[in-house]
Amino acid sequence: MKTESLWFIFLNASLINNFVLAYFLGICPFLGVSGKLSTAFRMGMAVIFVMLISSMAAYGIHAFLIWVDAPFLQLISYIVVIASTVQLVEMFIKRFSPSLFKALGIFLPLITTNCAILGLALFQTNKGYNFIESFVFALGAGIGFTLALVLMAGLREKLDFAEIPLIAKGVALTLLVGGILSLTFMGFAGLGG
Amino acid sequence: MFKKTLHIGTSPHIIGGSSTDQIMRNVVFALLPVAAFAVYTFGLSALLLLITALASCLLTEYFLNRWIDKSSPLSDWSVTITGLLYGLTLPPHLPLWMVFVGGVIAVALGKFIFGGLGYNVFNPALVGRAFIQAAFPVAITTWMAPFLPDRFSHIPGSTLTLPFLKPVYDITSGATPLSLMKFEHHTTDTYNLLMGMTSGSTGETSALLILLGGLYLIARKMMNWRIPVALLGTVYLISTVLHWSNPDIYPGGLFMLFSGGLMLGAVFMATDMVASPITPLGATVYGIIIGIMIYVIRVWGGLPEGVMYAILFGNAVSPHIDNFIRPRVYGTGKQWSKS
Amino acid sequence: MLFDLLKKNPTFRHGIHPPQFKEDTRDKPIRHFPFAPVMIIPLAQHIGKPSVPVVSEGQEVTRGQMLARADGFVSVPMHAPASGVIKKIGRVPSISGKMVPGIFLEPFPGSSQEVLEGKPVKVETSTPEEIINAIQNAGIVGLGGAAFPTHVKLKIPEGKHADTLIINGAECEPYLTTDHRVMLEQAPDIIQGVRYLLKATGAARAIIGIESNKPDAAENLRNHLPPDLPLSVQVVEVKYPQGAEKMLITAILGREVPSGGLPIDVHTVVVNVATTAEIGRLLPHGRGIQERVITITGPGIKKKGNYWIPIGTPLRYILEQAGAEEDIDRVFMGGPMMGTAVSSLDIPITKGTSGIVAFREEEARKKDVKIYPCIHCGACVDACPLFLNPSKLGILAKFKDYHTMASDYNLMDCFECGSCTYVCPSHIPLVQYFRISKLVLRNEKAKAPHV
Amino acid sequence: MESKPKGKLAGFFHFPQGDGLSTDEFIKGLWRENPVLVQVLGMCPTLAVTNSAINAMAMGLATLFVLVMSNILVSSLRNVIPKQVRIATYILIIATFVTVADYVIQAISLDVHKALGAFIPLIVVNCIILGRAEAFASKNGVWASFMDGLGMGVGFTYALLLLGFIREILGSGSLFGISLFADSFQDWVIMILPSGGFFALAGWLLLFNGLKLRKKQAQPEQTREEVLI
Amino acid sequence: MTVDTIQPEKKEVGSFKMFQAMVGIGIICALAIVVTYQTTLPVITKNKAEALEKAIYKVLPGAQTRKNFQWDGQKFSEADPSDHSLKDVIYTGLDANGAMVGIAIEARGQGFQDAIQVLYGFDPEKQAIIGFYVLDSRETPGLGDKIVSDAAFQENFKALTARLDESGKKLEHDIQTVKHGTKSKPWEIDAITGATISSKAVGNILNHSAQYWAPIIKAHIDELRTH
Repeated sequence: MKTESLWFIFLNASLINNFVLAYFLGICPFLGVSGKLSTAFRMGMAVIFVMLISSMAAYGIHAFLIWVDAPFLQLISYIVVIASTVQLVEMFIKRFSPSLFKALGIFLPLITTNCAILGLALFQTNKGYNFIESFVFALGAGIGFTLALVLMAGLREKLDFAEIPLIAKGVALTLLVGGILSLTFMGFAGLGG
Repeated sequence: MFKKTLHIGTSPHIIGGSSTDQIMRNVVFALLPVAAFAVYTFGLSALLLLITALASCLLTEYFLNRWIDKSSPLSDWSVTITGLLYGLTLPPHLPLWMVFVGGVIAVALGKFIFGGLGYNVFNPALVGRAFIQAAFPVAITTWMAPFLPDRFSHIPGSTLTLPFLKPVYDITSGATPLSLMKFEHHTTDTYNLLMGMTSGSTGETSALLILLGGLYLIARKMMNWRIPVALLGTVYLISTVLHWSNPDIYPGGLFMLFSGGLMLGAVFMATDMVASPITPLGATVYGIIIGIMIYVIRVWGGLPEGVMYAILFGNAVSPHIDNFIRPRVYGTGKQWSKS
Repeated sequence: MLFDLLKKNPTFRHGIHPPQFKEDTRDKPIRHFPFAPVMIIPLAQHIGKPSVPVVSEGQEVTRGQMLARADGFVSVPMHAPASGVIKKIGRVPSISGKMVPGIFLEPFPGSSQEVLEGKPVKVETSTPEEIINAIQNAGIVGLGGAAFPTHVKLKIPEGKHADTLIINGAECEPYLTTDHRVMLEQAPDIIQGVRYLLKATGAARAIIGIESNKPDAAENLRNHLPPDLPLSVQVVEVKYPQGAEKMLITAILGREVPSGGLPIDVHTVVVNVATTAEIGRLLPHGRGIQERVITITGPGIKKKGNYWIPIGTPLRYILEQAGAEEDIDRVFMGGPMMGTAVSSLDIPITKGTSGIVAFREEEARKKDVKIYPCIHCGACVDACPLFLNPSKLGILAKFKDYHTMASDYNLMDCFECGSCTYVCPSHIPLVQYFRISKLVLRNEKAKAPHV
Repeated sequence: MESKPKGKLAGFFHFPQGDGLSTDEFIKGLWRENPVLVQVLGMCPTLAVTNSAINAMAMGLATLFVLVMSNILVSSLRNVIPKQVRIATYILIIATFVTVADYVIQAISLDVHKALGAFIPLIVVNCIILGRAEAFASKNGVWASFMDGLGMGVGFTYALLLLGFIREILGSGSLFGISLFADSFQDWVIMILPSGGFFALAGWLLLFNGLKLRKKQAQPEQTREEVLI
Repeated sequence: MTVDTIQPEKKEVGSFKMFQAMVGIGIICALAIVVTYQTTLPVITKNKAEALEKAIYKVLPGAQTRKNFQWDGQKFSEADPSDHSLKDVIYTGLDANGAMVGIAIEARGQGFQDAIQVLYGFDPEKQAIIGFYVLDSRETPGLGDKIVSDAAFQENFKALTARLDESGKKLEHDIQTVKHGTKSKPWEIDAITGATISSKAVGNILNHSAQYWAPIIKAHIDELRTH
């Protein structure tokens, strides 16, 4: 018996338990591509896109694995499917929208090793979401990821012009800002309840 | 005979307006009545708390700056504001060791790490407060009733808790107006809120004194009035409209304005110049965003009070506001483009 | 009465209100100044190519005689400020601190200093080209401080036209009252100048813009308005930098000069009021410019006032005559907002010098204050008349990101009025940063191979 | 780095005991190229599961296991795997060992498995493992790869433990679940919250930055900046 | 980090060889997984069953064994106790004599931080909740997580009325969380001070779940007993 509404699933994935700031999923791109706002935003868009597709794919695989009774293949099939989905999406975009490919292209291969995508697939399975719930969950997760990335990028662009003490330069500073952002997002706890 | 050497320098050769340390000093002045009232309301524990908060912030600033060989960091008064504001946001009988920890965090993490004055992307006092809130959630949500008869003779045991130990409360705790509203659907009288006759954080109870301090700063042009006006206006507007639609669920506008840390946050926290947008329109948008966030967290979220988180969120958004809201530069734009 | 209070004079948005300090000199009529024993005449007193000497060392010259000719269109000739003898043609000290080409002239003591007359130019019978040539020959440059050759502005480029001529009598710089006095004392000259200018530019109307702190000047000019001339007086708000061309155009006409463009792009020509008076005075006699009105003021000056001073008079001589205190510490040529601090008193005043302000040490020290980091208070944003973001520009300059400054934040539009520096509570030398940044970018551009 | 394979299974029979090179492969992961503290890789498990020492330990060991096993397998098959499909193959191999680790942990302790949640499967996308397979194991012999995997794994584990220690001691007043202080100890709840993860790792990085800076203090400023991560 | 390392090929590798290599590795992997799965499965199943039973016996005091029943929308049917993938499963707890002490039901709903997953014991005779256990929660340590341990809070669930009304379709009184110290009715839950949201979440979860299951259990109680 579950009482989570779709709205709560969305808020939960995007704000309350933001993938980056509460689950640390996708920390690598969070630290890596959050230096510039334009890059961060495009990366976020690419992630939302891939998340939606791979979430649907993972839902299908999970149903299939239950049907053939082979739960132990879950991880392997998820990772394979995500990798090939990303590959397919890349080819598809390249074929049909070169401008979109130009904007998102270089991020797509990076997404394969983005744990947020695999994490999404695993979480939705663990939580037993149905198809629509999975979709909403993926959308929320993607938007939350983009939000965290974009906020971080804005702050980092501002901090590029700050007299950071030598000792805090680099990853340490980014982590500290991430920590404060994570504190900030604690304010969303209980939303939708 | 004239001097052999004249001073040179580039224009302008005169400067006007107030200086940074003057602005900061005036903010401190504006906060003093609030602090005094806090001591009057909550007694010795509030006094000790404010002193500890100030001391921890000042000491941290002093030693960290000495460590990296930056000179006279205290003379700009900014850290004094941080210390005072930070202290005013804490519940009055919080153990002093927690107050100290938060003060160190506020300055070290909220200010020093970003390069000190002028570079803190978040309001340092709120960073310290948010840290304490997350670290000691129980202690920071236990409130003391105001105007206890023995408040000037008795220091609550919790205040003097030894470092790293849990506080033990020996004093009547009081519920804040907001938690009364949220969990018991009981709204407090606006007059009491305005005058500060309620329990709450040390410095947030008297909305009136905070407003007066704000008006003083606005009159002296040391504060961007757009931020508090937009913020308070937004909260008032949303709550009035929703209250009108369903008075049982949604509290009224005046109650929302004068309860909790909203007034202190809107007047003294959100207006932290460094962490807020620089353009007039940007400041307005920033105020509106924080206002909406406060309402959402207070009414639909899980916390009775959301001002701190809303302002931190506003701080995080403000670089984007500055990026996207820029005044049209003179002589640019469609109608003035060269034909 | 109440209506008057509500009625606001037109102005531009933003800007600052520095204290005026004009009381000391605004009521002092313009007086003549004695000739210095030696005059120093740099050949480049204007923007553009320096003039070329046409006299030789030891030659005797008459006051008003041409000493050097214009070298091309963007250049003006130089005339003798006094009758005397050319001592030397060589290098003279200048305001920049460098030695520049110039002429030393020793006036004849006791000479009547009669000014040489030339070929008169009549408004009624001259073509616009003739008037423009005459203005160039008179050696006239913008007397407001820019020293840009006036005739260049008047020459309307192909395909453009001017509908309005604005006479700039705003004089927004603190301390300075030269234009104020000129408007009070030389109204007929100004009217005459406007006639020449209207003819030269083909503009349909002329408007004299005056800040509201000079009501007597506005009144005086209104009284002198001839019925046959499409000339009017417009009082504008007291605000710095109201006297900047762009700001005055916006205040009076509501037009904005496009970024990177000139007033003529919005069909306007702006000429300083003292320049106009000079045109009206010199052209009917075919004379060249040999002296100008200068305000000598500041806390370090005892005999504050407005003086006719021959061009080329050394600063030290002026200060001695004006009774400067011995402990003056800073001397500015021009106003305190945009003028230049001089490093030596041996330099001469030039055509562009509108005022001399001397500070003693106690006034000067006010500027040596502690610089704090930018606290994003937004005062500069509220001050910048061009709606730039000096705060962001300042931070970018500090981190030497000059290209972003120009590409994203319109650095090149800044005309260095200094309002941002004036208001900055952290005392960051913003406009100074911008000057350096612009210089760096210009040098870079000059070095870059042309495509 | 490049060893010269003579036969298909050359590396298998080459056990250069006491070889300075292999020791170096091991030691570099501990400090010089520590995956967490120096290369700042594999952040997601680093921050997510280190709210207690036991979780950190379990995660570290699981990663160590996968790292060593996949390194061994990849390096022993390095001459068989065609270049075009190598990444796919590596992922397959890694996913296999992760699945194995997942089930083993589940068998050992359900509680630990529950605490680590989805983060064990997520070892698959830990950049360290794929990174070592691609950058080291695919080019080096089995013994060296084993040492490399072991070094990196141990380095990863102890970095996780450093985080786990500080977070558990402060956040819960205990270590490996054993209470350290009297009951009256005030827990710093933030340390076991997500933001505490950020702060704790940042804290260690600051500490190491500080140590490095101190070492380089004699050098001019320019180079001092370069040593920072 | 791996995508940019594609080096120019020295020699062409035939697709057959690629295929061969992939299949070979695939077989090795499959072998490894299957062996592990087979070895660990019994242990894991046992562990899971133990964990579940521990929880069930906790919420159903006196129970010694349990049975799984699956609800397919029409009726209950006994399910394989080792199969953890089934949905809509409830557990009956039996005492030493094989008599049913109650029914354990899993429920989940939104809490303060994240979803809270609970197991509660329902006594169809008394029509009351008789036990409560938190399976999973991420509530704030020190505050919200008191729902797991707080003794006074647990006391609420010793006998929490969930009686059906006359129609038999819904509860007579909604299960409700009230402010700490104001519990006056048997269907009310006394909240934890300072953790009102989490307490309310528990109340909501129980109410939702009981509203759903109580009528079904009442109508099909025989199916649960006969087995």
